[in-house]
Amino acid sequence: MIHDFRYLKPGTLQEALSMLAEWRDECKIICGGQSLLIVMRQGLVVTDTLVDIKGLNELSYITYDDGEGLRMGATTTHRAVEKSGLLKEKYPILVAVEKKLASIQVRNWGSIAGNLAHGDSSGDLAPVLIALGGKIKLGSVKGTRVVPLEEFYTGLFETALTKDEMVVEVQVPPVQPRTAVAYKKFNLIESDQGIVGVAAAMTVDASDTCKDVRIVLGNSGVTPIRARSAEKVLLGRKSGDRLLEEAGEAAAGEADPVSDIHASEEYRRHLIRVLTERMVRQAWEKAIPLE
Amino acid sequence: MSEPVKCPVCGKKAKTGSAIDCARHMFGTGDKPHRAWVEAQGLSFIDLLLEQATTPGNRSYVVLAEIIEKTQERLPE
Amino acid sequence: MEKQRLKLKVNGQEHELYINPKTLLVEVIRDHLGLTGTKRGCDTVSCGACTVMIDDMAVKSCAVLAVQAEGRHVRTAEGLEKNGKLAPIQKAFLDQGSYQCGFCTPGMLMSCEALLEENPAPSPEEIREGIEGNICRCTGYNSIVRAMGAVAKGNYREE
Amino acid sequence: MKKYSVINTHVHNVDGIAKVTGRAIYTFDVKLPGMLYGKILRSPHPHAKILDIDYGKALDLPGVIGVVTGKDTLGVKQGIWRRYQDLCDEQILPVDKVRYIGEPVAAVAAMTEEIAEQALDLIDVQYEVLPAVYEPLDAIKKEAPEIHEGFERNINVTRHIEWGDVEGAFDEAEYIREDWFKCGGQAHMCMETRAAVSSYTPDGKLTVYHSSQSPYYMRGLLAGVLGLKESSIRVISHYVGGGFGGKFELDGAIFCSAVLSMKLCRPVKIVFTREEDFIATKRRTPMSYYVRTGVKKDGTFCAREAKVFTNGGAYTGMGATALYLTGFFHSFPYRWKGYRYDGYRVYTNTLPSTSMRGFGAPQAMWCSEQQIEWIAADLGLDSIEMRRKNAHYSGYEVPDQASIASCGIDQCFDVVQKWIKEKGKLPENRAIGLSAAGFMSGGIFNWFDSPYSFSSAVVTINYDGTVELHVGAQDIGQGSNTTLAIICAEALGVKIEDIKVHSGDTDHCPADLGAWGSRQTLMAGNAVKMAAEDAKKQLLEVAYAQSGFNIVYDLDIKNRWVHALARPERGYDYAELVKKAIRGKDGQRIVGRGYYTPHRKGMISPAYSYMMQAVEVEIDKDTGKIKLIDSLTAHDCGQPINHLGLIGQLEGAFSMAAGYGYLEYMPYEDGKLMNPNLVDYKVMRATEMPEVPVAEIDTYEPEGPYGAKEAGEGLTNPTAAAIGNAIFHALGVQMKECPIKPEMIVNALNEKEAKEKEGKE
Repeated sequence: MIHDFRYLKPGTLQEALSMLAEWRDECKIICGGQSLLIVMRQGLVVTDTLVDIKGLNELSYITYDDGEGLRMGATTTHRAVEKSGLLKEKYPILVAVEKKLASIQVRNWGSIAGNLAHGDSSGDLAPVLIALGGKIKLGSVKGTRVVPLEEFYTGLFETALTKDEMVVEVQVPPVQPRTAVAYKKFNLIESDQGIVGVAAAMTVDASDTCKDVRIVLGNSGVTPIRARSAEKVLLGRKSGDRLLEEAGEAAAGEADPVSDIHASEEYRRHLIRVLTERMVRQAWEKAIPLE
Repeated sequence: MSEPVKCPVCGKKAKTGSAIDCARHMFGTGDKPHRAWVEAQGLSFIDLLLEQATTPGNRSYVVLAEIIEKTQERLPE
Repeated sequence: MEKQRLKLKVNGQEHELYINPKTLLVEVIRDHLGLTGTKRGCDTVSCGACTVMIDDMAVKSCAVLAVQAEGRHVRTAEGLEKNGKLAPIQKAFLDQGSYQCGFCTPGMLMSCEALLEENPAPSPEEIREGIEGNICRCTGYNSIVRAMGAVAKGNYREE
Repeated sequence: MKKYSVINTHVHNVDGIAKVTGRAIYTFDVKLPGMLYGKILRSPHPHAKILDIDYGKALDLPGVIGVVTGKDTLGVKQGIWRRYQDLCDEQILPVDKVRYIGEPVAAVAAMTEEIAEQALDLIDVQYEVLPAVYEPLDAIKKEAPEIHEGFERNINVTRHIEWGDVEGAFDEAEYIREDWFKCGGQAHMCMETRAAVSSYTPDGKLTVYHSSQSPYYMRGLLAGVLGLKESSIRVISHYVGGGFGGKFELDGAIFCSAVLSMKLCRPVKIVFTREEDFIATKRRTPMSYYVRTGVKKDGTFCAREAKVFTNGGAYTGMGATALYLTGFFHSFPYRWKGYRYDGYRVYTNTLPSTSMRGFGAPQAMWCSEQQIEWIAADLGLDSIEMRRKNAHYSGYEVPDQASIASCGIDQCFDVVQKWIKEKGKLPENRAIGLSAAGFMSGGIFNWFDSPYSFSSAVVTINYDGTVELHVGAQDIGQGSNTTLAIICAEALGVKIEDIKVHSGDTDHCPADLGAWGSRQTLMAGNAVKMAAEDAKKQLLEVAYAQSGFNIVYDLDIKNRWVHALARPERGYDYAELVKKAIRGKDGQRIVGRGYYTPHRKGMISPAYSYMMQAVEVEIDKDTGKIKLIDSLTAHDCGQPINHLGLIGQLEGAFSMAAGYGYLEYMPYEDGKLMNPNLVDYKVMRATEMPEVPVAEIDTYEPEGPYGAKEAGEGLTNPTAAAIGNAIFHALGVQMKECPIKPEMIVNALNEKEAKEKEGKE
């Protein structure tokens, strides 16, 4: 049963930020509410004040230019990302990930910032955006700051947001040549949350050697984690089966998965090893331009 | 075919007339009078039942059937 | 608790209500407006029995605060028919036997309607992904996919 | 298939308009004037004595109207097996002791659901926690805690089946194989959770709206526990949101709302949350199987011995029947020279288990059909031909158990063989798994001790020729209203739109045992056919009198056309005949009566359906993930009556059975269910379903109306085993536990590789 709260509906971003400054730790933000309302109904989250930013259309946009790269407003819905022609061309991985996220109904109403701010380590968007080198822009009455998405997550369902801050924008660097991203979550039913998820971004040089790589593991720790030792295995090397297996083993080793009713810890590590191999191979093949 | 075996407790005639059938009827019914009769013969109803449950073959039924067989002679015609 | 004024249109009908802002859209539809077609079947926004349409989007009305529907047009299963004439998707459900107990049907119909309005010729995979958010325990979904396919082909016209 | 005018034609469901327009009112939607909302306080302990319940503070909460506990009840131990008093062991609101986590302890009625829920936290219950036990093999140990007085070693009930000389048959066998299996539980997961609205009025009458599979059972059981006469209770279940075997026993919603309503003399509505529907209703019976099978080298079956422990949970429920049926169907659909089954249902401090679609047969097939596939592989035989060689046939007598009239299993083998051949070579990580099965068309053993005919029907013909069909059969989505309307229209010779079906109201419908055991098409169908023929006979008496035909000429009615069989074109409209007949009976409408109770068919079922399920499965060797690609169902249900309904039942059974095979695991820790929600309890969704084409085998079942028999539960039985067999053929691993999780496949593959490596050294 949801506990009573004071409902505030800011007309502009500025109004919203001043509300956050005013109510600080007695208020929470709701946009689509697709995750928040579940935990509120279970009484896990109780708040005196709820600031509803669903109506802030000024924060609902998807823009791209070769200089600044991709900018997506906080209240942009999942479906807007899924159906964006711009993204289909520039960042097809984002469209693919959204297609398998929860259900069409949740994607129609839920926002990307709500998903990211919820801080669920089994979320699909965070690992992919981290692999893309994504950043997140936080705003408050005092001004804005931009944080690499990787550093945005501080613990289980905990983020770097201070009490009077909110997410205003998601940023992704411009598309790099000879670069590709792959992502897969392991689940029993297509749009279910992942038992584990692996995102891999690969940039190759002229000789198809690995120039830069980011591997991000979902639901493999309290937050999405970079598989840095796996990345080291690949840097400066040419692709090969043995190398990919090595990277997979490294990622499985450095992960910190839980054991629960869906999968044991050993099995999650096994899946991380298998998916890392596959995603790095896939990203590597896609990164090499077809002559 | 010898006279079909009658259950010493409730007089029920076993289908095929064999004592084994009567033993299985006793376990199947498992009500208080049948349990009491088995215990009265110096057997533990529950141990027989559990042994039947956990080991292949029919040993418990055979043990009970032999005792039922003996009681048939004593039953008045 | 200070009540909040809510003006919204449901199945073409304007409504003005005063509600506690924590009220969910499904509670307004069922309890305040008495439209019991929309159902509820879970506590975790998983089953889709509460699916309605807001403007042109299918949403789970148990995961939407009613106040967020201010000024919007909400459509429920009761709104599909037009003065007694069934919508194509309803006729397809009847003709293909795409329901059994019927408890998930109102939500299923709204998912299908939203999908068809957005994509008049969906592929079988797109249809299945479109209703992936709606659980049905009776039919095994294939009859629903057949009904959608038939409507997409134009087999069930508006009278 | 004989040519019928209504039977097996493209008839729309008679409740369709209400269901596709959102007009259908389920118990979930019922609202009565002055109605209160109830909530149930549940035990957090798996096993504890209730020392004291103090609800003073709860009563003081504004808006709370009343609270009841076990002390407000008559303390009657009730159960659906009324014929055996010691199996009636559940008070639902216990007076002395709670026996599973989630068992009701108290119930509150308040002005709103929210107030009732807040009141629960104000009730203080003193428990004396007792040691608890969760697994059958632990519960039968000497030192295990006693859950029910007088049930030594927690053995609730045992069932034993035996025919032939079992030891002798094993001696004849040239190859014997032993295997141990574990079969999981499964939640019914009806879309409409348990719901009831009870309204007790000063005249001593109780009206109950209930999401139920058998209003007649509810009325009888409520009378027993509330101390009322059956006739002063009215149970109404107009629309029911699914049952699947879980809604024909008393549940917390109907009992607590009735006790509250009787104490307060006001209507009380209780609706379970989804979590309550998982933790506080009953589920499919988890079983551990030991199976020993002896066969000849040429594949002839000789002997089988099975020993089964079922996790009965805290109360009996329908567990005794599930225990018998799993043993009975474990022999299906094959002939055994010697067969022995010993089943033991053991009480534990977990959720009680009961009947669920398939009733013990899915577990039986999971073990039998996989072991048979492994035996065929061990002996290098074709597993279909081996099945065919030992299968049942029309006229076969299952010794002392059942006589098989119609049986189309042989044609099922042909159809599946042809399909596999056409499929040809499959990609490397794909394979086809098979499983045969058979099922019953309703149960004969009268464990409810009902004095009435099993099924009854009344046909009343109005002046305008339309027909009122009153039946006690209950439509829970399986389409019985439509199927019975079709039989009535065919038997009377009118059109489907002439029939108006009345069901789901004990005040206006004749007694009928309701929807379970796939009984209604056959049993209620026979009653409806008899009633319609009775009415038609009365009409034809008038027609004969008026026609003056020579005695050798026969008259009939077809498609509302009264005619002589010899010259069908000479006749007149049925409506004219009705007017004359009613005029001739001094204005009384024509009323036909029908009833059916099975006789001379043994103690189990009047008829048996047969089927063969083939499933094409793709397995990702590295992750163990299973994907269903395609399937074929060869199915013998005698004469199909309701075409759309039949396809729906088979596709629906497939989705539930596949869920039992590889999705719906129910992990418990210390008696607590770990996934009581639809995020963690995985249910089949549209994206995972393959096509489920059906090949109907043309057979005629003499005991059924127009040759019809069951189609509701049968296909829930083979599919899990077929998935297991597909994995065996694709990867060479033998899965002994269902549901199959991907992790189990990866572990099995690792074990297999380890064993092969050992073998090489």
